[in-house]
Amino acid sequence: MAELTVTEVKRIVETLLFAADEPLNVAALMNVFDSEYDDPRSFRELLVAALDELEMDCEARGIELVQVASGFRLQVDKAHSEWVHKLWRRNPPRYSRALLETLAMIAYQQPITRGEIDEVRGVTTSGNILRRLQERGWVRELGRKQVPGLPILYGTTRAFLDYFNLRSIGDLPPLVDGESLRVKEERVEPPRIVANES
Amino acid sequence: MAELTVTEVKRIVETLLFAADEPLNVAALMNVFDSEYDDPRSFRELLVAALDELEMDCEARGIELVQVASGFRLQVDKAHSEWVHKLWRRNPPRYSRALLETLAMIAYQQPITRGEIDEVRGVTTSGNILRRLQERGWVRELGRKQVPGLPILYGTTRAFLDYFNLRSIGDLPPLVDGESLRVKEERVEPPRIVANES
Amino acid sequence: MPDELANQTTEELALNRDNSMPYQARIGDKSIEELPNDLHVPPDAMIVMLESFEGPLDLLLYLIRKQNLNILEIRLADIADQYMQYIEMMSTLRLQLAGEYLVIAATLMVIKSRALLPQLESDEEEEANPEAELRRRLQEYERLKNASERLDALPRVDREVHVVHAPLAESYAPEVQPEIELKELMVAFADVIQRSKLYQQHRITRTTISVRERMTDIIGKLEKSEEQVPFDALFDVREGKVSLIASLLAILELMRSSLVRVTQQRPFAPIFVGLAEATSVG
Repeated sequence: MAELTVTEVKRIVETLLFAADEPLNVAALMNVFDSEYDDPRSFRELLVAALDELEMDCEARGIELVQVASGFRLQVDKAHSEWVHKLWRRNPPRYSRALLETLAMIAYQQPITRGEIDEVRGVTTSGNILRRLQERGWVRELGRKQVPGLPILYGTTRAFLDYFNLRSIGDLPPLVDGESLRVKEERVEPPRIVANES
Repeated sequence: MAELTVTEVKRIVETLLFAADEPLNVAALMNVFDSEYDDPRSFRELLVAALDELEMDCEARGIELVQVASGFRLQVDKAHSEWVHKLWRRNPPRYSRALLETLAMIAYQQPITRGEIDEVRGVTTSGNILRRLQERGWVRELGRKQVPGLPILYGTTRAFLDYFNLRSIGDLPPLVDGESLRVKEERVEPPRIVANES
Repeated sequence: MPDELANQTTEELALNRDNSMPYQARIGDKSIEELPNDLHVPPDAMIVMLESFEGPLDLLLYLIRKQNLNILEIRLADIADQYMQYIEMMSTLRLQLAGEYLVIAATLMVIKSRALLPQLESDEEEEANPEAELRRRLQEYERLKNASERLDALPRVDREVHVVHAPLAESYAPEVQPEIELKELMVAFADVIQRSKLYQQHRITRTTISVRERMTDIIGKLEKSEEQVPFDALFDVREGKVSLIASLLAILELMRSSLVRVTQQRPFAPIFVGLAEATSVG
């Protein structure tokens, strides 16, 4: 196979970090390249060299490569954050699609585990998103599901209902089929328990 | 006040584009800098020069500066998208044929009424589809056609163009033959639109 | 063609027509051209196939393409019978048949009867020509179909286009929190559900929500009280029968998942409900 150079790896890593909603650790990055190397150890060295170069490149720009608990992340540096604040004063920030989807899953399907959310969303939901939702006071841990691994069950809070002006979760607009949202209807049918084996 | 150089403006603009959750146009960017200049015209030139430089800088990286309907945005370039896919094995959203046909009809023939859509599709378009397109922010009501029944006229939005990576309706892929979806042009006079700003 | 089909059952008929459908039969890497007549096609599969048509024009277009002809070449009278066979199949399978299918059927019958009377062609200039009109509609629909396929093929956000993003460092992040609207939440949920093939329609219903909500409520109540809660305190008779059933089902479901424990000292004694040991919440 064609060997990737440090510069090529650096560029790819940069786009990965920009496109991911989440910090990426070395293992996650290695996974992306797994068809590109025979020897993991030497590729790992290449990757680390690429990250070093990327860090130096960033110094000339308004961004910085930092390492947080869950991996590497590119972020706007301090000097330039002031400018972003100016922008946000006029165009307020918005939540990512991933966060909205996670919140929607919890609201509609609670109590729900992270694994169940992932199964429907088709991607791994980051712990960061769940933490942000908890910090915002919209989501809380309800307990643990009695299945192997004892995963945490999540649900929404009173503050969530207050924010959206709802009296109860039952006031959420129901979704009648996969395609469309129907206006709230008053149909009363005996409730049916849905098996929620995972 | 201290004058900003093109390079400084370029760096700031880059971080603004990174942090913003939507495309930014020149006006929005000018707003961020409004305390920095006395002469809007010359600053605008500086800004455009900075955008040009940024575009060139990107060529050496895996990202590109593109202009879509509502402004500029930075996105992963085509060559590097493959890598992002490897990272992100998510199922992209898929849309039903009925929804795509309705959307195509509106995009190519706007302003258009539901009756006109149905006529070409040969079936009644469900209200769910039109509502879903509106909820998604791709379609909006433009007004009412001045014919009996005053049917609603639909058109596409900037968000639609942004999503499909287009700058304007003129960038839609050309039709296989003819300029219109309608084979026999029956419209004698241009449709009159009643203003109904949303 | 119509005569040779006349004696076949609708199922056999469908099999014969099935070869160029998107649902091809394959054994290994060999696609099956000829199907044995006695092979049973499950009605479900047939329904999926028939429902894949977007409408009568789509069905007609499919019939025309199957003959490797284009809209301008084909004699619509020739495919009228095939069209009618499909309509019959749909009603045999009790598919809901949109009125539009019947309108086109009637038009095709008119076209066919005119084709049987060639001497009337001199009139065609004056009266409306239903064949020309239908041909025009088919052309329009074909254009639309092409246009929507091209639209679908455009690179788009979340699929080919990845917008780059970099957050601010947490320490510089502003106190201002993003605002969202309930509508955005609904759209996000609709998207997620649509994307997921794992979920069946019936799993997403209003009633499902109410039982799940009840489960959350009950856990909340149990958390608030230090001790176990009397079983009947978890019910509010003013809520009506349906809600009471929902509460009961919620408790049963919580028991099943071992999230709550229900205890009774002796027969007919009060029943108490408490959180299970492992569910202590931090």
